[in-house]
Amino acid sequence: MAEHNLFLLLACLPFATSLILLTLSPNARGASTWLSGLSLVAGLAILAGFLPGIREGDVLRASLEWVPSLGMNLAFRLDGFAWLFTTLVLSIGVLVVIYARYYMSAKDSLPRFYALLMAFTGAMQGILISGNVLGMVVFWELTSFMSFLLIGFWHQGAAARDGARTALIITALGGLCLLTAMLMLGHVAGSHDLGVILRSGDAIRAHPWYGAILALFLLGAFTKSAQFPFHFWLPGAMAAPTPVSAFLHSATMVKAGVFLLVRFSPALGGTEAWFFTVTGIGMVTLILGAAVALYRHDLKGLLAYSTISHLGLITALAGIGGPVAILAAIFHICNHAVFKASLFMAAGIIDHETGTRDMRRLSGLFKPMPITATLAIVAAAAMAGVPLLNGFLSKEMFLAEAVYWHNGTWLDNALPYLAIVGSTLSVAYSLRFIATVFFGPQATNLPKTPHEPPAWMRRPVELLVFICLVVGILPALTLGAIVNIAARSVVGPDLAYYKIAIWHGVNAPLMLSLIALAVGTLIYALSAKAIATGPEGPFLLHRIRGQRIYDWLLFRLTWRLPRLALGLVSTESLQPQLRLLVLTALAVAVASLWGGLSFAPELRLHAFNPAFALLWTVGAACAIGAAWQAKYHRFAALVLLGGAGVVTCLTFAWFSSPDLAVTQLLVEVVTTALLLLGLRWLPKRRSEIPEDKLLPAKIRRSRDLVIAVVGGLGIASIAFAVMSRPVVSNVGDWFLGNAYYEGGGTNVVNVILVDFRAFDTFGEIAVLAIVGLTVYALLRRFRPAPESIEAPDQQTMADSPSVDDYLFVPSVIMVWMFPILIMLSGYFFFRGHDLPGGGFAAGVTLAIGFLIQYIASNVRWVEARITVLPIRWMGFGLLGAVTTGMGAWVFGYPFLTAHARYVNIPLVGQVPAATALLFDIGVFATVVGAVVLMLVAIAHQSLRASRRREQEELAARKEAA
Amino acid sequence: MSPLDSIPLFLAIPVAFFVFLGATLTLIGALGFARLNSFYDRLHAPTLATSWGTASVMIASSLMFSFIDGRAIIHEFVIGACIILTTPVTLMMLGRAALMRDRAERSDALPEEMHIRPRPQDPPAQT
Amino acid sequence: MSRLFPHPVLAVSLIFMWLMLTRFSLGYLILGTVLSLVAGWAYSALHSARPRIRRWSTIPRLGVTLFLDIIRSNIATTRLLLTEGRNGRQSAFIQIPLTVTNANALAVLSIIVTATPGTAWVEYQTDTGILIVHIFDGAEAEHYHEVISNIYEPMLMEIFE
Amino acid sequence: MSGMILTIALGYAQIALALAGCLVGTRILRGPRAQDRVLALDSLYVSVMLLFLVTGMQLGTAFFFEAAMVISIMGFVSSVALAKFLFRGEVIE
Amino acid sequence: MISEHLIIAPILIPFVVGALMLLYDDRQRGAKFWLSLASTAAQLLIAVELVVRAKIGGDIGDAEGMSFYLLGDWPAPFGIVLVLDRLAAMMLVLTALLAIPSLVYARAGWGRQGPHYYSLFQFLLVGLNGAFLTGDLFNLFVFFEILLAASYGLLLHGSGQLRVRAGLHYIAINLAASLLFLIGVSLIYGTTGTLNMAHLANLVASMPGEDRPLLHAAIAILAVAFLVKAGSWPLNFWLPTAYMAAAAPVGAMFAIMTKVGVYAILRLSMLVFGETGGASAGFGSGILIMLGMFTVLFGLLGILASQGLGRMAAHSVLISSGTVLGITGFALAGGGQAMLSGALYYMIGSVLATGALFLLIEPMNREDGGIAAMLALTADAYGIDDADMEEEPDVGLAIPATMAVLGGCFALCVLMLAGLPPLPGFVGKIAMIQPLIAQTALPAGLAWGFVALLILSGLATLIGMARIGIQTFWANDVPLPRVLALEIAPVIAILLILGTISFKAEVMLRYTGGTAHALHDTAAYAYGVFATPRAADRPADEEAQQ
Amino acid sequence: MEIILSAAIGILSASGIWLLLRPRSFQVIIGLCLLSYAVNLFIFSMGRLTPGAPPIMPKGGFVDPTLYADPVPQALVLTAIVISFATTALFLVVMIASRGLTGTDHVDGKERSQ
Ligand code: NA
Ligand code: NA
Repeated sequence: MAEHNLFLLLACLPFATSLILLTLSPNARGASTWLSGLSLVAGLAILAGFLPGIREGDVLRASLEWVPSLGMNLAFRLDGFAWLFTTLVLSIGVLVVIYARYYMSAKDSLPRFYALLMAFTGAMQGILISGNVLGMVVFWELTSFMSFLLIGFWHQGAAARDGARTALIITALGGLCLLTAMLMLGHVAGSHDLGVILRSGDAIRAHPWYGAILALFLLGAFTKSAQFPFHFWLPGAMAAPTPVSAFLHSATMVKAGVFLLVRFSPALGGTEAWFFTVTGIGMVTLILGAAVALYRHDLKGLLAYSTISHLGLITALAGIGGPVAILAAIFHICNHAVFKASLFMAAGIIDHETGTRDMRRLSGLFKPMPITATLAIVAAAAMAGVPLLNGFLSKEMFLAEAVYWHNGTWLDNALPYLAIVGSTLSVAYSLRFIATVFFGPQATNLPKTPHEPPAWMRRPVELLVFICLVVGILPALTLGAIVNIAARSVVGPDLAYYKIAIWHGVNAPLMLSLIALAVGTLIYALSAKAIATGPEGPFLLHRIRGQRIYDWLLFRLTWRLPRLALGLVSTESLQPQLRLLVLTALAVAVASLWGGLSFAPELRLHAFNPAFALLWTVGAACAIGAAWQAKYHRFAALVLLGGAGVVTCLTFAWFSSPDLAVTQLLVEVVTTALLLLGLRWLPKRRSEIPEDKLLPAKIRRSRDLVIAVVGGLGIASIAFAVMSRPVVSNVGDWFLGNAYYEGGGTNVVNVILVDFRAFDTFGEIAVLAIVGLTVYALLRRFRPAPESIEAPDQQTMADSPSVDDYLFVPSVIMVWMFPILIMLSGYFFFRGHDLPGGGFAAGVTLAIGFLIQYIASNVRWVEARITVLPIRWMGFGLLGAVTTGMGAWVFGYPFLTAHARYVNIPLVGQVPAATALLFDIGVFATVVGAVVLMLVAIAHQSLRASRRREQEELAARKEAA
Repeated sequence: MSPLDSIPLFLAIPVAFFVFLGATLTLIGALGFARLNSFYDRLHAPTLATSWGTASVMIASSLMFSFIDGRAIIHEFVIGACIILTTPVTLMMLGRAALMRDRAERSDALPEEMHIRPRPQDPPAQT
Repeated sequence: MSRLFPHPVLAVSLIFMWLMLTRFSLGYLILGTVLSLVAGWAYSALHSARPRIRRWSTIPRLGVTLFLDIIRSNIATTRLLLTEGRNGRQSAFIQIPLTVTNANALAVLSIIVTATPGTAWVEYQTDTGILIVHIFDGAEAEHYHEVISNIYEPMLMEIFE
Repeated sequence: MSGMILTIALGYAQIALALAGCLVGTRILRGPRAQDRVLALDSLYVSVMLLFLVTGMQLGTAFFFEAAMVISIMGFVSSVALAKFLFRGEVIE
Repeated sequence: MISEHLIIAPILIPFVVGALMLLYDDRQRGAKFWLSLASTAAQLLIAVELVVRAKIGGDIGDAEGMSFYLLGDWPAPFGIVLVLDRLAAMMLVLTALLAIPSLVYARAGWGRQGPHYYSLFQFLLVGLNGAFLTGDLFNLFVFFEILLAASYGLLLHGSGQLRVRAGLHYIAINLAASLLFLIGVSLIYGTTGTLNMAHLANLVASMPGEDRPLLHAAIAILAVAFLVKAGSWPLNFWLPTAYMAAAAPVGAMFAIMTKVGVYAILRLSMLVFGETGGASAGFGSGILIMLGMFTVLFGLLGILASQGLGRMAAHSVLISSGTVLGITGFALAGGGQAMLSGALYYMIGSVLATGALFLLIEPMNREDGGIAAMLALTADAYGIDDADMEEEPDVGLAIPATMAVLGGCFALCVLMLAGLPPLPGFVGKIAMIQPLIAQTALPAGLAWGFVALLILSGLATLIGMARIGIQTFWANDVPLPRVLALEIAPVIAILLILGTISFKAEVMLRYTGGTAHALHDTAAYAYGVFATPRAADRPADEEAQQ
Repeated sequence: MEIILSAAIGILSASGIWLLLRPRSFQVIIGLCLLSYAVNLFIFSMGRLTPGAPPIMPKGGFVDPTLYADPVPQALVLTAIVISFATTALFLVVMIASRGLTGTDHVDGKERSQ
């Protein structure tokens, strides 16, 4: 149990540290260093505690339930391989922390840097110790994200931003592929537990999805490990602070990909597809990386390509997949981490102390910084594979695998040759590094005068180089055992102990090594001048730059193409959108009805009435006329609309709906007034727009005409199909039967509105109120077009009579109508429950009463005499309706339960008293408020315009005076 | 059996007459409205409908429903009253709007002397 | 009382209208009265000046004259409309200087003119007091000039001024 | 007998009124001036109102009355608004 | 007794508060804000209580945890019935969770940009909550109109050319869609004689064959109206412009507006065309899947092609809508409950994240000067003679470490929307993909295509957002913006909620799983609606017990 | 009669749709009005046509539902009328606001050629 908790602690420790670091002040340099370092050391201590068990081949497990139903848990699993790798990560982490303390300048917020670093460490460690593949993906993505932030730590530079973004996109793309692969693996294996998946290799390889899984999986691994053709993000990432490069881009994160390859080789490996892709890509990357590295002028660039090349080597080993190859891969992971981290740190020191990393400028640094130089030379020698250093050992093993391992394919046969090319080039670039930087004449024009760095900045390098040496000389004593354990935990307990030795006798690999050293030296010696003055890449190849292709592709795929595509499939204009809407509705309706629309066998038709038909010829003509005139003769269109409206009213009345006829008429009146009020602000259109006569406009119009006709035909035929069908049994019958007995009213429509379905009405008044408010709010910010501010032409004509003169007689009658309309409003209100009418009709009637007064004189005159507070009316109306509805609660009934009874009043007799009436008062008040608010809000714009004109005139007159 | 059959003949004849009269007047008015050439002439046509046209239909309706309901039904006359009240407003305002527009355009629809607004000092002209 | 019923004539007509619309009952009467009160207040808010009717007795006379005139001009106009194109009708504008200036009186006059087919109120100018009426049958111009300025106008002045 | 007389009269009235509506409808369409259209719309309202009353009598129901009344009292409001727009260029100032 | 009426509280509380605030002077914004906040908080509490009730079953009309409320005490299918089931309860909570941060954010400045903001906001909640609760088709129309009307008002809030132009399109399209809605609903009534959804579900299996095409047409037309609201391609071109133009807190609320359309489609299609739909079962599933896919694709392209964050946020709304639409199609085609459960979970997360993103846009793009600059930008030169333009001091304090906080919040939103761990976007996508790839009954091409789109949309989001984020936070030399705590606290709150949703994913998925199950169980829904007793019919002793 | 009404609905819809697809905001608003007439009539027609029998009940006694017009579509139309009135008003105001701010009455706030 203690072990379990310690294990969880190990997993959480870096994250917790990161959070604490975030709270530190940016100046807490010392504290943050100590905190980070100690946290990592604590992690190492825990790992050390686990060592005895690991030695025994135990697998430590711990798990936190997260989403068990998806098979997604934070399950942790520590075996030899994970232990070794985690230890490596944490150890280098400690050194990087120390190094960064001196490397980062005072301007950088060290706590924030460490916080990111710690979070990254936690994520990296998470990948290594995940026991659940989905959990692994979680950490995997997290490393991509944290590395993005770390690369962009110095985001003032464009290179850092671009590098960070490229790294993020490439690795996240890989991560998503990996996620899919893991989900598929989980489906195939029946579990997302890593152990289960690793044991289901046979099932996986036999599954039809194997190819897809492999492809997606490898995409994940290759992008992370910067394998060709995704290698280019790694050099770009060198814009990061050097500690980040040393940690993420050499020792840890980039190794996550190869970790994955090694880890999953039992499950996915062992097939030709695996071998060809993994080893093939690995070899290409090995050679290509090494070749480019030789030509890079930037110190970190050289190291970055060298890293790519070494990652290729490890990948190739994983592709071979045999027990020894796996062991060699693991071993090389460790070795490369050690020497490459030290090299990066050394490069950082050089950069830090000289101010440049350009190898064409650096020269003869041995003299001013002998210790650093010595350390770097040893580390570079390890990178080149010089005997007695750790790099030599694992490279020997690789060469041995290349020579001795066989599966009979052409690639297998080519392996030794490819390996030797890679090794040779790696010797050459290591040599170039040493020779140009430390030897030759001492550079004079460096930005800073070079000298040794602070001692503690060098300590991590010293330690790492020391390890290079110790491991190189005493491999079996140092790493031999643990590498064996690690390999066994990957390939299985059957693996025989492999003794790593310096001396295997004179054999092919040794000969190859020596050849590589010799040829490499020769190549460098011959081409040193050409390289120093040439482009940053081998012959012809330097023109093909991964980054540039990537940029080109990214630009095309994620910017140009989407914009082009959107331009083609979308529009910002309204007309095409409405056309699409109409067409879609037509399409779905036609699709649903195609071949299925049937008319009743016996059409249910009513006798033809000529009067009705005659009036509809007027109505139809008006509708068509309105459509025809709406562009150039708005006023006419408005009148025509009124004509169509009145015939619609007639239809409602004809077919037994007096309520509808009344309401439609009232609304018609208000709508006409509103539209007229709006007409004032529209541009005058006296002459034809010339474009309207051109062919495209005609085509547009004909097309729309076809759509309109088809749409009209469609809706007409649906209407006819339903109207001529026999009546289906419907809820209306129940309403008819129960309106009087249950709803206490004889006008069923009104009883539905205020009782049976009062909730609809409740919502409807809310809509009215909202629209009123919106209109009001919008118009307070109304700004008329400049040419509309002027008074209309009619008012500016020389001989135009004043409005008071015009309205002198009419206004008298219009004022008389006010009390009449109030009476009428009351009439509609009180009889609504039994006969046509109701709160809505009453409200609109009263609002029309107000409207007439506004028309009869002017805003100022009316408002000096009557004050309507429409928003208050709305507020009271809404509250009245809702409280009436809630009143039912008091009696234990649901909202809006109506209560009707007859009250006997002396002399008067039976008087109906229904709560529905109260509800209707709410409706009435809201309707009055909303309609008046809208009318008045629009009407006030004319007043504002005229007030503005008056002010301007006044100002002009004052100026003149 | 339509409700119309229950109306006694002595009532049916006046009802029918008034209905006929009202409808015919309205139709004649509409006919004139469609045929007349000048706006100011057309201004007269609808008044046939709004004066006796409406009135006679009102009377007919009132007679008939008073019989059906067995009590005096006179609410039709509210309609009549309102028509009488409101028609002038429309016609006055339209007529003057038309006059102003015709004056502004110096339209042929107006006789020459109507093109200028009478001024306070002008002696009233007579036609 | 005048606060409660600012316009008694109006109130009574409104109640009458209410009772025409509804059926007569005490309940409706009360309701109608209350409503007419509200309506009266609303009207007086707009029109604080109380229009006063000075001579009630002229009203029936006016009514009868108008009724006959309406019938007469209905017949005349119908005839003209039916024979349109063959009767050589010429329409005309007439200008009638009015002495009545009371707005209510003018409103009633406008109702009279409008209700009488064959005459159309076209323009009334407050500054000149000139009323322009369009006459459907120009031959009757003299007659209508006469009727308006010598019959209706004096009656209206009797009633309102 | 009375039923027949009334049926004929009302049937005739219906058609006559509808025809009247058609005739004024032509003016709504033809104009020629805006004032003609407004006047025509006003007349259409009146025709429809009378048609309501006549149809109500034909069917023996009083339920057409409200609609007719609304036209008689409020039909003029649209016409007035339209007329004022013609005269002033705006409806409420 | 109170608990019985709790179902309707999410509609009535904002209604009452919204109406009440109309009686206040417009300048009493402080009071209005606190009233609104109290109302919204109460809605949240009640919604949570309703979720609990939906989980364990209510005391009235218990049908698998559903509760019913007969408005006006009229029995179904005649009266209108409110139905509280797991889905509705969940949507209520989601609405309230989004509303509170948006409201608080508006307090920092937007609430002052025009009159009656808070009332409109409350009415928007009325519409949303009502749409989620109602069990009646026409009532659904009414609530749609409420929420649309309020959204028109809120979209136009602050005025200005951009907003008004976008508003014109938004309104025109939605008006046209509303007409389609009416045609659809009335056609349903014309062919089946009912408006009650449960009744409709009961009737559809036994419909005569000759009426079935008409019903299909009705629902298809209705669906077009819903699809417009849901932002489905090709009916969604208005959406990015409108959402982008809206004021930040309004944009945040809009994140859930599309989901109302999705909700309606999900609800209605499962009820009518689910397994019990007889000959109509599965109607339209194929087209729904295709539309979902096209919508995701469109959103994906849009995110990549966008230059501004607002437009990107709007397109991510589309992606989330399209995803849920597509999964609805799969579920309708018989894809099972698991993926629907995942989609619902994903929807919760994506709604909240897009909401947070909308709230971030404005502080991120604010060059300097805080609210004052914003006011200056939107104020029109003409007609500021009104009371709503008076200068008020900024409310609240500016936050320290602005860039870090903003950047952190933005990054988390991106992680969520791109479907990267550890936020719910990741969990949700896994919860959808797992059943999609495991499902063999579905056409493999569609399922895999959908999976690919899900993954690619995440990548596109990442690419697009990273581009913008880098530009804003890394490549910008402008002085540090002044951001108020009141503006950033809501974002942080939403992110915390997102974290919790992710952390408690198992609980959430169990809930959404139950929801998906209930959605498939049409019979329980219909039974519950009809079995609900009227208050008047309840025996006296039972009433005494309550 | 059913044929006349169907044709009327069709013509109103066609005119409305045509206007809806026009570029000027006033055309669109007139189109929306015509469409809402059409839709209101459509809803109304879904209850089938019943001339001369409004759903107004006698006070008491047995009611034969088949004799009366279906009240439900009427109630729906009433609500629809109110709502479409409100939204038309809103659209109108947005239309004039847009005209004021953009200087044009084109629905896109700019002329096509621009
Ligand atoms: Na006359
Ligand atoms: Na019926």
